[in-house]
Amino acid sequence: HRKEDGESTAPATTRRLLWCYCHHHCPEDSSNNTCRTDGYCFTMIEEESGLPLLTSGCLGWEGSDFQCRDTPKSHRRRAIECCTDADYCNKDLHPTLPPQKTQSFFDGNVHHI
Amino acid sequence: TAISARSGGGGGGRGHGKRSKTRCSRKPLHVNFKELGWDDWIIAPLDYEAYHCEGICDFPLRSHLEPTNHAIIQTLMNSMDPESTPPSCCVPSKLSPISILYIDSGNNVVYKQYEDMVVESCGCR
Amino acid sequence: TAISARSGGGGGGRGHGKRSKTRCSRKPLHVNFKELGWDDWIIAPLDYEAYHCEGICDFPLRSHLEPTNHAIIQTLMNSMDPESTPPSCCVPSKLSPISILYIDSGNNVVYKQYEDMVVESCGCR
Repeated sequence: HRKEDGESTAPATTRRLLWCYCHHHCPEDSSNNTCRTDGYCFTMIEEESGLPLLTSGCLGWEGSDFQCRDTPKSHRRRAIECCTDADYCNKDLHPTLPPQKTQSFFDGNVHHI
Repeated sequence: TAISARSGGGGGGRGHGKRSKTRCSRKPLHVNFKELGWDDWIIAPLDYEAYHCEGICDFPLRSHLEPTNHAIIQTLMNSMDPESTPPSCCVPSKLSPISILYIDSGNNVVYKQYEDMVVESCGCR
Repeated sequence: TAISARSGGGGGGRGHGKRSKTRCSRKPLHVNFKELGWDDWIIAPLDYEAYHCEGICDFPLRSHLEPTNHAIIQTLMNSMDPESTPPSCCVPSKLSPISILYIDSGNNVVYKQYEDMVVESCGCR
């Protein structure tokens, strides 16, 4: 769960900027796979055409309550982890894909042989 | 502090096409006033680089796209059911002006600054 | 002062399909936090009407869509060559907040105003 040490009241101006490791869709002006944010670093693993795809980067403060929790009901298998305790903290995040949702075997009409 | 969330996959490996599309970013858009047929009233410049924003806005919306809370919620709703909710859209988040020298309807030569003519950055809204 | 402009049609009766699509406007988007799987941290409200913006942005961009100069230029470029320039996009132009009562990671009950959660009006950008 999220650690929110009073951050919900901290005015935007005092929030410290965090460096994050960035891979896949970094900002245009980013250099050597890094980005900077007033919010969280993240690492995400998602299934892309059957293969696991790892992406990482910066999430803004605004909306991190929602993005870092994600929704367990996404139609694509994915897992996201966010951190804010140290620069490049997302290098130590290793999310794993949730189990594949098995199709229910019984589709209502069970045939007894 | 680490926060984690996992999401089950409802369908097969969809979205291959999606990855081949680039993510929301600024792209060139060269505007030629002569081609627009405006060289009868615009003296200068006769062309300029306006850029435009194009690409997908998918989860998670990175900080440089400056998403609103609504864009984030809409993106999550789209993740749940792409058919019922469209994704958020890649649009200019910061624009800058240019000045144009032109002849007005009273045949006067005018030099005017037009706001919001050049895309500086794009975002998901 | 009357200003008039005429533009020759490059192709056949195109756009019939396009006309069947509605113009940029606000549409319903009911967000249910329980369906999103957030009833483990959100106490209230458990759902709200967020609305979303959808529809085409075509020429001329009406005043209530509050288009920027860039959106107008991009719309004209799209009219000239739809293949090379996408139309401007229908996105929220005015948003309002809602307040949410939730349990934070320190197990505290928090009542917080989240900005930009509800679409008040849409525009072409």
